[in-house]
Amino acid sequence: MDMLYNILIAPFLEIAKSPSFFAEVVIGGLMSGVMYSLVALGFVLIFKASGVFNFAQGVMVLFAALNFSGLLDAGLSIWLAFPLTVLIMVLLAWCIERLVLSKLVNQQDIILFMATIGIGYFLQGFGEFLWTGNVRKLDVGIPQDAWFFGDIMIQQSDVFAAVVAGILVIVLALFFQYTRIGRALRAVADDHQAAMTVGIPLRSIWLIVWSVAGFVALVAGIMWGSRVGVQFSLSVIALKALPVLILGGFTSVPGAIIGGLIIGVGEKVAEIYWGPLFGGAIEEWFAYILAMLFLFFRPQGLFGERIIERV
Amino acid sequence: GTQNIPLLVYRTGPYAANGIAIFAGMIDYFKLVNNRDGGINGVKIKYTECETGYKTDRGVECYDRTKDEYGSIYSPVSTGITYAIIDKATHDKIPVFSMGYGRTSAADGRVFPYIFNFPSTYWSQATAIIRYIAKDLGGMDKLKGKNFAFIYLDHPYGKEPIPFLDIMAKKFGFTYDKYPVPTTSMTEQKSIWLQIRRTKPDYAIMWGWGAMNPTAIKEAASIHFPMDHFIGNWWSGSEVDVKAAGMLAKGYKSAAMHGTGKNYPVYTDLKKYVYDTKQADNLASAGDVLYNRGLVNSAYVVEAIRTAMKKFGNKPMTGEQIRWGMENLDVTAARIKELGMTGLTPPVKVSCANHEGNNPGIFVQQWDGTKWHMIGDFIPAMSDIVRPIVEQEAAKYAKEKGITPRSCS
Amino acid sequence: MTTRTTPCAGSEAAETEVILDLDDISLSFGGVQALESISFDIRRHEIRAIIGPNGAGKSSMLNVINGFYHPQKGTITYEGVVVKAMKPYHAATRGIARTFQNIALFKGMSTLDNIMTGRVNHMHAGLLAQALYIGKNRREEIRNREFVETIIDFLEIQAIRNTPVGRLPYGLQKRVELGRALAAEPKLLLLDEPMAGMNLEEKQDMSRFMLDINEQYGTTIALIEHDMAVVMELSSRIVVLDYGRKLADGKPDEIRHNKDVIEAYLGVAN
Amino acid sequence: MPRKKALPHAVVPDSVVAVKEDVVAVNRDEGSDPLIRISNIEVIYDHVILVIKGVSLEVHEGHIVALLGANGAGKTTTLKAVSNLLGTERGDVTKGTIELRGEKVEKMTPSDLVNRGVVQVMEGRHCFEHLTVEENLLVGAYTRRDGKAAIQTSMEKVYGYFPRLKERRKSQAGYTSGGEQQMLAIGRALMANPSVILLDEPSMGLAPQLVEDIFEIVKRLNQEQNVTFLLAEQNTVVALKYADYGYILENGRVVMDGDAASLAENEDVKEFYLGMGGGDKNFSNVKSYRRRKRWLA
Amino acid sequence: MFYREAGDFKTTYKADQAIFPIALDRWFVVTVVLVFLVVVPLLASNYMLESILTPVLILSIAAIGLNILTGYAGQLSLGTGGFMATGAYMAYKISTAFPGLNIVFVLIAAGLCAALVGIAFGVPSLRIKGFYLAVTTLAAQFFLLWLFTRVPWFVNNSISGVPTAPPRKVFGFLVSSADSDPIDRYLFVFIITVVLALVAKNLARSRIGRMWMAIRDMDIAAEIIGIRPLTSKLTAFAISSFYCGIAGALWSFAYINTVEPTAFDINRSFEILFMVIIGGLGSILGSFLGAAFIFLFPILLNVMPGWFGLEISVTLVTQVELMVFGGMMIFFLIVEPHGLARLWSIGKEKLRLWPFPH
Ligand SMILES: Nc1ncnc2c1ncn2[C@@H]1O[C@H](COP(=O)(O)OP(=O)(O)OP(=O)(O)O)[C@@H](O)[C@H]1O
Ligand SMILES: Nc1ncnc2c1ncn2[C@@H]1O[C@H](COP(=O)(O)OP(=O)(O)OP(=O)(O)O)[C@@H](O)[C@H]1O
Ligand SMILES: [Mg+2]
Ligand SMILES: [Mg+2]
Repeated sequence: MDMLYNILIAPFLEIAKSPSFFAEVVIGGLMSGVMYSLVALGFVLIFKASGVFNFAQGVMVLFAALNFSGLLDAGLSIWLAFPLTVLIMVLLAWCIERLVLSKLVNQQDIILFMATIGIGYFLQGFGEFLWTGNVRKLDVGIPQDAWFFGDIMIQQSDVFAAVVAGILVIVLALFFQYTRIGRALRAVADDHQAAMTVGIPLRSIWLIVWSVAGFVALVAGIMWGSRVGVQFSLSVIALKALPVLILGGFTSVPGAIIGGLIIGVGEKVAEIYWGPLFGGAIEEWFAYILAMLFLFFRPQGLFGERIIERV
Repeated sequence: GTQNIPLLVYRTGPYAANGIAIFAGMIDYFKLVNNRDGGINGVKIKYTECETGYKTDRGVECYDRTKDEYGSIYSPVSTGITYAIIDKATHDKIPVFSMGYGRTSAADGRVFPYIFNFPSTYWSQATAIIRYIAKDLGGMDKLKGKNFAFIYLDHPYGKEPIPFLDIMAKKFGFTYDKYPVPTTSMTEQKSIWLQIRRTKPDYAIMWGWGAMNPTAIKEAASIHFPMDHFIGNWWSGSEVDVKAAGMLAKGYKSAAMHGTGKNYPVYTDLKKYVYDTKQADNLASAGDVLYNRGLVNSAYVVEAIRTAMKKFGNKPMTGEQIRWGMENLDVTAARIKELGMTGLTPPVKVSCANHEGNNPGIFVQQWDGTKWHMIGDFIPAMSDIVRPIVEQEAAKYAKEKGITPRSCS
Repeated sequence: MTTRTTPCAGSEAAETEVILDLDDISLSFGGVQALESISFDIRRHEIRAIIGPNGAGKSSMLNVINGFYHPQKGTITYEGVVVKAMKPYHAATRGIARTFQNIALFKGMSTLDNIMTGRVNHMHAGLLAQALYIGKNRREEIRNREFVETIIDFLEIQAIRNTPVGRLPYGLQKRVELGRALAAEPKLLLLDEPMAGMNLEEKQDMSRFMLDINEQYGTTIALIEHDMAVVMELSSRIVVLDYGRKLADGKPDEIRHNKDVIEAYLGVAN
Repeated sequence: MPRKKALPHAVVPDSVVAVKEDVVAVNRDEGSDPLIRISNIEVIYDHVILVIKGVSLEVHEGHIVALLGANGAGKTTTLKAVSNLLGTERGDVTKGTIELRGEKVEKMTPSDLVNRGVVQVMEGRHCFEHLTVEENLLVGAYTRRDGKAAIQTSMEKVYGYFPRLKERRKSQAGYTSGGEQQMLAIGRALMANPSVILLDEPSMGLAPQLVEDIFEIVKRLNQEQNVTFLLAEQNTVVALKYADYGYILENGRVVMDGDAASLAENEDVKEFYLGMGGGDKNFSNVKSYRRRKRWLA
Repeated sequence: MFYREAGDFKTTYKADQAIFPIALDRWFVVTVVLVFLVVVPLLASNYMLESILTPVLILSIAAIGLNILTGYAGQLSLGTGGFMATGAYMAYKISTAFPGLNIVFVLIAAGLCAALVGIAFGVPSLRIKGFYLAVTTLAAQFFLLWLFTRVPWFVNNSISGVPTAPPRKVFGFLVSSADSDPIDRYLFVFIITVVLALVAKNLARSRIGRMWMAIRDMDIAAEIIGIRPLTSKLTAFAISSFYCGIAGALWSFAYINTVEPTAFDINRSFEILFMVIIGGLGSILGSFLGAAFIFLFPILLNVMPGWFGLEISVTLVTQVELMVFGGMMIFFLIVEPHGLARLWSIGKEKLRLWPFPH
């Protein structure tokens, strides 16, 4: 009985008791949701364009951030380091396309998935090889302080990240909506072979998409990196982006954002109001369970394309 | 022959930043001994490295791979690996020196003859930190009614002090809230700090490692938590933890088992015999907290071997002989002076029954935005409450494993 | 099983009982009305053809029969029992087997295994017996293997017994699919364009198989096929669908001369 | 075989149907280099399965060439070798060469081929399931650079060929019927405005009058726009009726080739592919165990 | 020409359905098993036995388990670590609660617990498919590990949460804990592995195996021909988790000697998945090849410079190891997406044709 009270009633009483704190939790959740979305966005791009579940996205975030901060540390100005890193990511995309994807056209999804994990390993080793495993500080002038609105605290860096993510999503959504390439990407994701027979050049398509994903990874890497330093654990955030991804739907750019917001708020609220009942750290799995329950009702996620079941 | 010593290192993976500094210190000290003294009493040290990536199974494999040729003494700098090789090493008669980490109850040398965890264990450290806080507050009685936040890595390592916090909370009348940080999302602590912002604890205590530390310190700074009321243990107080936050982390404190910086005579030798001959393992980290820890770790190992040689002769020592050396280790202040480490490391004396050493406790250091500074005096642990529990836990272990504790008298 | 003199079993079939009765079936997907008040029946032991232009709703009809689609309206009576909200595997256990228009073989498995899966509902050994491959399981495996081998012989696909079906050419895949359906020893066999992509000779083979199945095992067959020569010769009765509506229903000769059918489907050339 | 029109499905102008034989001959320029020349290729799947064993064939500009043969003879494989899709199926052309206008195709990607006007309609439809019918068609025009209006015109033309597609144009291709998907696959290929079309079993799953329609379209494109066709087809009767030249494949080898007309006269072809030899052959009283004659055992 | 099946006639279906229908294969397998059972323990060093062979065998069991789920039944899972942890923690709990219970039964019981957990986490597979399912299986991974670290009951309230595996005997031989002889431990694990591999092979060639493969290759068609998705998917989850549970228990009891959560973290799940894919989806042999490759390759890379007397820093080696490892994985996937097992069978096929190319 006590247990039930603690689970079903007490948290709500607490919410009612201090609505401003609740508001803060929700805002905090929205903000971390945005940060997840930034990573999830990269996944979506690549999945949408080729049906590849790119597990290396997390490592790409790390790799981009490593290069960027490495170049900064080497004395380059931001205005030089940034385009240079973008160039590196494009080069990376080119290598991936050349050496991996083009050789695995028309293979099962799971094979491509594995290949991206291989890419992840490689990049991780390569990144550490280039820039060592040290933690790097990344300071590109993103404000790190907080604003206080009465009781409610909002981190400036979060707001900054949200704005950047918003811009990114709008641009990408427009890109997919209004270019010929957008449609071609979906075709490629459906059927590699058929896409080739209608003359879609898989090579350049993939180059473009992976480059854009690399760019998104760089942005995510800068956001995350200036928060927690550039270090190995950046690559692990990808795990947190996964529930966001499936909740929003693998193929939807706006889904990545909405999914991120839902997951962010959900897990923060759960952790803060229910976590203590279970000894804390329920955040670790809450997002997955939330996503799982959600998928039970919508197996393709919120905005995912309907899964076609026909005989 | 040479004195072979295995090193289970990690310079890659999630904890690379920490490992790079600490193993550089360990190795540079061995080089120093070789270059300056021609080895330990003439026996050169030959070490071999095996990369574990802080992964337990890789650590076990490294142990097995190195133990036949190099198996003299292990310092894995990982609580997980330590746990996994305790039984193996005991079986193989090779000592494990888990300096300030690993299994706390191994301090009972009767049950764990091969495991050493001086100069201090997690439990001792926890009591000393509470004692420091009490001092800060102005007396043990001031602890009553206070509320603390305990932020820890959700890992065997992070959980070690919890039983002691419980005991002390009862004893001194304070309360504390637990905030586990999962190993898979060490950099995502928003909800923790939101809660801390609300509960406004009097002090925050942290048992962190790897990427968790800088994140926590940054988050604390950004919610304007008073940094001088935020105290980490000695695995949460090195340069890699605070550098990312820089000035924001100013005021943050942590426990320490040894001094910081390069201001010790031993560094003159290091410069002369190691750095200037371009043999430094990682010069950038010299003088860092973790680098110094590596130095101290190796110094103890070397002294133990020296002790053993007194009994067994100046030749390469076996694991069993080193064990004897460890158990009879007595690093006095005078000896420390000879080593050029006065102020860097406190004296310690180990005995058969007490593998934690006779002098458990902590220093406290504080970050001023650019450097760590020692503040205040050595704070002894509350051994009176720690030791009984150590013995109780060890006895429980002995019973489970069917071990008859040896007699130390 | 030598030369056949009577064209087919059609004439006798007329007198036999109804195995499946569809009454007033309607099915729509969003805006698309795939089936609109369709009623017809299939009698035991007959070969019943369903024809109609592309997109007429033929495949949907089969999907309704075996429970993959659930019609919004209408009743299905199978062997005298009204079936409702049936799951596809229920249909299979009740003796309805089928082949698919877009081949739906299990690509990673060999021909033999594919056909063996058709027999899942004829095997009952427990998990432990299967794990140890003893007793009941071993006997069952061998017994069913024998049965499957007769099908393999019958369909003349001995040579590809152990080939993964993904590697087979289209026509052979169709044949394997037929084998898989037969393995279930169905009472009612639904064939969706079994002869698409075959040349004349292969179609003749296929026809022979169907007739033999129909004759030897007494299996009722519902057949969708676009090759009119085949349909006219094999089937006893034909139902014609046209964009969801039923256009005609009757003996081949009636259909052949039905004006509506000619206009909507056959074309005058035929 | 004059057909009455006024069928609701495909409106094919009479002029197209009434092609005179001598007109056909004028277009053919036998002396010149072939458009596609396959010389003595060998194809191996999975490193070990040899399926094409030295096939040579030529397709001249403006011809309709039919590839005939039983299941598994290697028609699809040959077509895929031409369009360079074998790599994606773990197949390899290990010997011989394939040239398009004298250029080796192995150096080109499939999309290069499309840019050179070679489009393939794959066996088994391969529509983009998640795209709508209309989007499928638009993707088909991916390589075209002649503007929206021109693409729109082509689309209307395709809808004219296949009115059913127009009705279903807003639905996802994955949910259309088999025949509709086949029409879509063909329509999508036409959207690229190709000069060479590789057609793999175009008639599969299509209603009878549509089969004729399809071949009428083939003929018409061939006549009016000089589009070249290489088609694999099981429906030998129709294929030989419309083709100029035919190759018969068996077991990965060419066993016979010749003018469509002469092939149609061949006794063996008649018997095994056209079902005209050996008297009263039909489906209901085929003999159960008939000896098959094969050119190659 | 070396490898032949011609002349190896079978007159009964019984013979044709034998586990290794080709005589040469049969002899080969028997020989390999005998070598590993008799010769290897005599010749191999302790390091070889306890740090190489034992873990490889244990990982093979886990790989077989995952192969049942992913390779045979087509359900992609990233929760292997969680199921292994279930086995390990439950084995610890059961063996300390019933100290007299034979370890073999402890293993079976632990496996059954894992199977139950597997079923619970398999339920979503009825609705959720493909990568969506893969991500939701992470819920199992994270939730289970969280549970075992959070609830002290599982570790008998041990303070650190890292209890050591209790010593247990089979036929008088100590097989768990550090004091046991590496040979005994190895043989124990080896015999269990062989038995489990045989069982897996049997399941795969029986009705249930065909049901799994049917679901994998085309679930809708499978349902239409009469296969219940519910039973086939859940049995796959159950049996797979059973194997993983046993592997987890052995990992803790016969290899690292402690029951600790990090041994079963997400990286372990990925590691096992690599094994399955590099080895070959849907192949028991592949599970062994994959386990050996993935486990040994990094170690090999680490020790190899030593053989050539190269003095390369271990850090560099590890970084290179990651790069080479990643590269090798991609390389293998490109060369043969169906894994080492397929390479093996292609090799056999080539041998059969030898000296002719085709
Ligand atoms: N991916 C593949 N792997 C292995 N073998 C294959 C593969 N694809 C085709 N084959 C084999 O190649 C041979 C030729 O197949 P192909 O598909 O070219 O025949 P086809 O003439 O098009 O037959 P159909 O008329 O049935 O379409 C067949 O024996 C087939 O088994
Ligand atoms: N699941 C579905 N969702 C939406 N529309 C569907 C679905 N299934 C079928 N349809 C539509 O219903 C109509 C009938 O389809 P069906 O597959 O039954 O045709 P068919 O008679 O088999 O044609 P064909 O001869 O081309 O195979 C088609 O227009 C098709 O697009
Ligand atoms: Mg149909
Ligand atoms: Mg074909």
